Amino acid sequence: MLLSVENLRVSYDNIKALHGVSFQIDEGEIVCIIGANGAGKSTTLRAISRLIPVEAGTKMTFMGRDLLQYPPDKVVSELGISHVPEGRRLFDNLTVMENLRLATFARRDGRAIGKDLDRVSSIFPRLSERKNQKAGTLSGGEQQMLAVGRAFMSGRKIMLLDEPSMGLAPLLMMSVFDSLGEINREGTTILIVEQNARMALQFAGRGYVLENGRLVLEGGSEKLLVNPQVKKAYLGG
Amino acid sequence: QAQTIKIGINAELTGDIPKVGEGTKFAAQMWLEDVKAAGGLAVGGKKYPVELVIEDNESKAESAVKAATKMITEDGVLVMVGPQASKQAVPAGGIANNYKTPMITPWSTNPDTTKDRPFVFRACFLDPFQGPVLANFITQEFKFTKAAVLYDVASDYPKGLAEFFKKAWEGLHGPGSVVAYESFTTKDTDFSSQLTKINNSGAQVLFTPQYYNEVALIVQQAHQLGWKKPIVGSDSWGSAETVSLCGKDCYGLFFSTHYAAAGATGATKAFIDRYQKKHGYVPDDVAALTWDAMLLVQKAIEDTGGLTGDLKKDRENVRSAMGRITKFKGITGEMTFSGGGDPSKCAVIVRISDKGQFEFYKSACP
Amino acid sequence: MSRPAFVESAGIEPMVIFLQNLVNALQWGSFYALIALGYSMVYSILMLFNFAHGDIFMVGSYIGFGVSMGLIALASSGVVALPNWLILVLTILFSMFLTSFVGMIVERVGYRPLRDAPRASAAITGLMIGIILETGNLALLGARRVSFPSLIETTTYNVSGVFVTNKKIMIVLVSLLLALALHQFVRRTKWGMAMRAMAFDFAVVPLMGVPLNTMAALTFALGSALAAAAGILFGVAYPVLDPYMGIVFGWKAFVAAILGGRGSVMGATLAGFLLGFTEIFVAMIFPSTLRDLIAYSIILLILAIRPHGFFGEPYSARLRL
Amino acid sequence: MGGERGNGANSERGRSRFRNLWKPYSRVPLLGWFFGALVAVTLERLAGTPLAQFLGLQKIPVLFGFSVMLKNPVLIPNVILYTLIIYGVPTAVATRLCIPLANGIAASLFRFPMAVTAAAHLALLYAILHVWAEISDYRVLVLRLTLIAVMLTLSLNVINGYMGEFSCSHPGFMALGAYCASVLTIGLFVNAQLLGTASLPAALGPFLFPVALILGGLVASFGALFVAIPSFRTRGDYLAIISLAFLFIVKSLIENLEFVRGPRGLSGQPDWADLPTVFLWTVLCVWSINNFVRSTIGKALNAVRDNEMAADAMTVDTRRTKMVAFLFGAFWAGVAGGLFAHVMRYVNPGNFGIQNLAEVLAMVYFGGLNSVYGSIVGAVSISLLGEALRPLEIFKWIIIPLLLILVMIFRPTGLIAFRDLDVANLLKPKPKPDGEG
Amino acid sequence: MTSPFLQVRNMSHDFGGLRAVRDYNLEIGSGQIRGLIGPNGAGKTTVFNLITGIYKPGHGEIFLDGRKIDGLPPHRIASLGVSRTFQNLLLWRHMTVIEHVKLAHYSKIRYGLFAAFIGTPGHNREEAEIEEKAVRLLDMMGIRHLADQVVLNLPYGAQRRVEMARALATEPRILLLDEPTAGMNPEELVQIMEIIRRAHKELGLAILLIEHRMKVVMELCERIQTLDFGAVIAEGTPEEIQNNPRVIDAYLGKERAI
Ligand SMILES: Nc1ncnc2c1ncn2[C@@H]1O[C@H](COP(=O)(O)OP(=O)(O)OP(=O)(O)O)[C@@H](O)[C@H]1O
Ligand SMILES: Nc1ncnc2c1ncn2[C@@H]1O[C@H](COP(=O)(O)OP(=O)(O)OP(=O)(O)O)[C@@H](O)[C@H]1O
Ligand SMILES: [Mg+2]
Ligand SMILES: [Mg+2]
Repeated sequence: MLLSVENLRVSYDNIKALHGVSFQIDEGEIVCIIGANGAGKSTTLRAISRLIPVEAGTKMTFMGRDLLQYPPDKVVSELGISHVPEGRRLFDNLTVMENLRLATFARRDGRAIGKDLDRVSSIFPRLSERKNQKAGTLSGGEQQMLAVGRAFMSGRKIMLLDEPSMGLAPLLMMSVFDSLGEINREGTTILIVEQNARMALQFAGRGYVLENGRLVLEGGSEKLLVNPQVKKAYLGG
Repeated sequence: QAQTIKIGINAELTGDIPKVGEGTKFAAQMWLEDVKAAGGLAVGGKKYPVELVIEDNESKAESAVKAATKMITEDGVLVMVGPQASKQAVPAGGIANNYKTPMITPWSTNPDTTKDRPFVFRACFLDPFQGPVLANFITQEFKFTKAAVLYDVASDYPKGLAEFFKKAWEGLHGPGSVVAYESFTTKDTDFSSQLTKINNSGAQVLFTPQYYNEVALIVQQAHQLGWKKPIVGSDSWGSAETVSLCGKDCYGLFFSTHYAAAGATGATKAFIDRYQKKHGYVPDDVAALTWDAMLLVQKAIEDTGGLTGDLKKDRENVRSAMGRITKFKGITGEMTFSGGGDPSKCAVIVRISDKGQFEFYKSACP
Repeated sequence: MSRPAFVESAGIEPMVIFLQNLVNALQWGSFYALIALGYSMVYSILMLFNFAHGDIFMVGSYIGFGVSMGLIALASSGVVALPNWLILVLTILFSMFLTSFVGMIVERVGYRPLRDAPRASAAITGLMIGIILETGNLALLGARRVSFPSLIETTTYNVSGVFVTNKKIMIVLVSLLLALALHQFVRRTKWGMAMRAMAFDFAVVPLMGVPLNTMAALTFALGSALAAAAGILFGVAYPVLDPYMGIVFGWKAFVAAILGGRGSVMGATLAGFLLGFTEIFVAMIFPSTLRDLIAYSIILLILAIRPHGFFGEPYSARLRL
Repeated sequence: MGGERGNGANSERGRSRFRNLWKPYSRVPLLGWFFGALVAVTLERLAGTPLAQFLGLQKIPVLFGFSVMLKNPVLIPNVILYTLIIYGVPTAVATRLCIPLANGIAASLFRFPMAVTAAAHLALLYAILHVWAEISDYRVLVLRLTLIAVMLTLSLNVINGYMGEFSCSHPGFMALGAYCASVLTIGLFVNAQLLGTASLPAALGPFLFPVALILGGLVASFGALFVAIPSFRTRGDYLAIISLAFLFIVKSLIENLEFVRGPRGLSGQPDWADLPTVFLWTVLCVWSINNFVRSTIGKALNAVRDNEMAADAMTVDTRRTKMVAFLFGAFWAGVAGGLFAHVMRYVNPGNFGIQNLAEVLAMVYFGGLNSVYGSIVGAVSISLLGEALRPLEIFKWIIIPLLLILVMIFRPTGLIAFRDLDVANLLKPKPKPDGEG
Repeated sequence: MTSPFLQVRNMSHDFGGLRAVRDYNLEIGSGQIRGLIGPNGAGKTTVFNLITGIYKPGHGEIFLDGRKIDGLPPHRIASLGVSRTFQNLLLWRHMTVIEHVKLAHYSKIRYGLFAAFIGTPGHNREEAEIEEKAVRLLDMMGIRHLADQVVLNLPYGAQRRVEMARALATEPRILLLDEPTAGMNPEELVQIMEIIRRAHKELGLAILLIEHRMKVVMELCERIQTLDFGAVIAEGTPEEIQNNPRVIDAYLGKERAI
């Protein structure tokens, strides 16, 4: 078991966003979380990468280590958890290349960094074309590529992806998912949050359904894809 | 038990010129010690205890006005001493005059402070007096005909004095004889551009009516830019810190002031020694003037011949007593108030000796 | 009315006067540059108006005063032989070190709790910290001004009518050197990159494995160390220190840092020099009473023509305020 | 949910008793509080001095006794007792007793147009302030300057809070207004060095004083053009230094104008800025700014602040909006400056510098951005604090900044930020307690 | 259909060396729904920015109802009836939902500044009118219950709706929607589509739509343009586009994801 989350509770200024969410992820899996707007999906990811404080009673372990002991930067640099945040959050004032390089801030393995860079530009050739453009002036989809590429550079144990398909053209979306699959086959576990539930479930092996801050369903993708409840609420009829 | 006499001290303890406030406060407290030692102020055969009401005016006009109003209407002071700087003293003087409370500013040289204000006095001489004194001194002493002036435009004291000096000098040597008339702004520390101009203007002497901290910088920079001619200053140089900040660069320079610390005798010396012992440095002119102002206040109160207990009447009496003071021997010179609030008093020309002391050089009276 | 001095100069060539002013402007400008540098460090990285910077400069220069007095005492007691230049170097290094802690404390107390707040609120805390530093100094040391010890003897060289001192040369060189070093640091190193990233969006910086607090502290430490360096050089050139001396410089550095363009160390340096040059040359050409009026009008004009400073990027809608 | 009571019964009971005591007060309309306050200040007027002397205080403690307490800590209980007897108890009792009456009057006032209702409240408020201040001229002075600070803070909030620019030129606008108004009043009504002899009879003065103030405000608005026009092309930091440069330019300009006596300053303004005048102008200022920022045109300021591009795309004329904010803010700063000059009866370019800027900025951010309440609270509390802590001398300037830092840390946008001042809501009667049958 | 309502002629635009839009032409009659698709970075958003005046086109002309509008400032163009939403949600963080919608009436306000300062009766009346209109619009978007919420704290879906409500409040004649369904789940997607349809029918709007979700484009649009590298590579009805090999190559891919 790679990541285990038990009784995750989070609130934003008195508004409870998560009321005790528990789930587990094994090494090498692709797991997705689906749910409506405001269900708490992004909040879950933020809690795992320690960007927001959790409430008492929460237990999270990663590779057997207590996640709550780590500050956010160590979560990335020491545990290898990378996070593609909602809305991309690139550094608009840095160039594409600088954004990628910055993601390797805490890495010491110089040679591997070079290789990973090559890998990113082979997955997203557009990025290497634009490597000296400021990230802020990229088109929406290009930014999304950069966000994924950046996460790829920073930590490789597990990637937390918050709506990676948002704003991507169909062709590109497929290629991004293909690349994610490839990254996964190379050994990176993936936890993906998606609105586009069908797409996500087809991609993942397992899924969880989050509603109003609580997990209401879980199971293998095939099972969820045919679940009438899921079908009705998240797959568009 | 007689009622307490309250004296208000309206001082610049914080803000731009905390040093001024500090000198004011220390001098006033020393005076209070003396009074206490004497068992109070003896007026009309009775001894009255004295209390100081010290307020900080933060070097701000509105704060000075508030402080003045407070001490006059709330604390019921008999006399107010301060504020020192004209920026504060002019509006505070208006308040004092309105409430018919005597006020004496030790240091404010702006004519507006006392103008048309029967209740407002000052302990220093005015710019229209000091300017000509210096112009005459330089002319007689060095036989120069071309002078340069460097002053702070944003500060009314230096600006006023610079103007009067210029007028006096041009009166002596004809228009255009002030060959460079340069300025800077408060808190500037670099004067190289102005000094370069002055250097190249053919001036024979530089007059700079600035405060001691600026004096140090001006003199040093002038020398670094190759100026070797005399530099002359005004009473604002009269601080022990002038020499401690300026060092050897200032040796041999002249300035006009109220009193000369080195070689001082009598009361002046006693005051200086006592102050230095207590606070660790030679008092500057503010402290000395404040001391004189306190003594003037004391004399005026004593001269009333007795307090009625009615604050309004007493204030009136103190005012007229103060207006009558003649030939008062202060440590900064002899003062006479002839009707108005401005004393006529003599200036002394001081030379900074080769040991860095202020030596009496010459005296000049109106 | 005072006419331009060079018109009636007593037989001195206008060229000499111009060169003299050039030398003056170089020194004065390098001060502004040096202070703006430290300011722009914090400003362009954390996007904060660090209104406490001027006062950190003041503290740095007082610390320098203390350290140098200590070293002089040590030297004169004969325990160790310290030549004056070494005392100066040691003073600069020590004070930079000590002042960087002041900066870190300021960051910890005044800025870290306000990281999510509007930038202007942090500006107000900065302003308040500045007041506390000034008043604290006043309460602690009293109102007297102190005179910075003259560590190196002033030597004046007369190069065919133009007067140059060894101090001036040193100051110009040191500030250029520091500017260059800092520019390289911000542009080329990963710390510099992380700092620039923080300028844009600090919330996700930790996702890159960058320790946010450490970086912020480092930024402040560097900025304050630069302020201390500036403070000591200032003490060497203009040896009168008082608790309020930082205010003017703080605001001027603010002007220079922004005039240079957001996020540009080189811009800040350049703008610092420009500011110095403007003040000196305006005073040379025009009556000096009008100096501020004209100098600031020039700045206003520059910004009206180049609304984003020299090297700044246009205002971006996503920048948080 | 009554009936349930936990373990900490004691404190719980205490709390509920307090709640019971407090409960009736939730039905007090603003008018009721005004009645209470009026009773208290009248009481002080009648019985304050004897009571103070009885309690061993020499005089009525003028600003709620802070300076007495700081100077002489022994007297702290006496001052507290005094405050309770004069202010606390009478206000509480009178307010409690007049609830039905106040609600009745408020309700009947509500039938008139809003302006009438508001005017009635304001008249009462003025009466309270007047009676309170009349005890001592010091109070009057502090009150007048505080009201001016309210105007300044509010007008700066329009630019810095509502529109989100960091403008540093406010003291400059104030200076323009102060000088313009002073030149007019001194020149026309006072025999002075300025324009020779007075050209208008002094009796006309008080009538023309508003004209002088308005002209001062207009001149300040005109000056604001120099900041507003660059603001079309740039924002944020860059605009901040444009405005700072403007401040320095104004200051330097005045220093160089011999006509207004340069750094010596202008003195001798006629004493026309008395309490009612200042109060009236402050009310006008608050009223018009509040109206403006609550109207849809005014909300455009917020849109420009939060996202200018979106505002532009949504038909908002951003240039006009910026122009209005700067000119309007500057106008009131100018008027405040004119009043300031006539309260002080002296102006000097040194009054309008960086220190002044730091002070208004502090008031705005302390009170709260984007909020009329906030500006009032900020200006009043900082002004009064400054007076109350006077006896601390230097340490005052350590305590006040510390306090501000604390506020900024715990409420980064200020004490009362982003809160609309809804006059109708504020003045409405409250006949029924909330949630009671 | 008479002459086109919005017409773009030979528009090109460069960013530095990059030609983001080249020789772009567009004609929309009033009341039409058009789609604009294309790979990421094709220049779709740039086209919107050019039409709405956020950028000035380097070349070419734009006409609205026969009137040339390129070069006008954005708020003028907007008040002439061109409204839009933004791809990355540009809301006013500290304002409430209803304030967003009210403010979008800005260009229709008749009272003057002075009336706003004093709060004249005319001003009050008009404010009440604006409020009423705003509430009606919120009703239509199904977010009336959020009226007094500050947008900062709203979930993404609600924020999208606020954007759309705000765009409609300017009383446009043509609406440019930039990926209105990004980040929405299928259920919400259907709701948004319904809203777009209603806006189109009830208000008689012309709509130009950028979307990557094919379901939306194909069901809503009458005609679709496909951009690639700034140039139009295909234009036609949904069926034509779906089967256009160039579009499939550059954008859709062989196995279509919906
Ligand atoms: N910064 C915040 N402050 C206050 N409340 C927040 C904040 N961020 C999220 N919330 C609230 O927390 C709840 C969960 O939000 P979260 O962003 O995790 O939802 P989500 O499932 O990711 O939704 P979406 O699909 O829209 O991204 C929502 O009700 C949201 O309004
Ligand atoms: N301000 C700018 N400066 C430089 N390049 C820019 C700028 N704005 C856009 N670009 C570039 O122009 C191209 C078109 O961008 P645009 O945003 O129009 O794409 P798009 O079609 O909307 O893509 P997406 O579907 O990903 O949103 C992109 O390659 C982008 O990097
Ligand atoms: Mg989310
Ligand atoms: Mg786009």
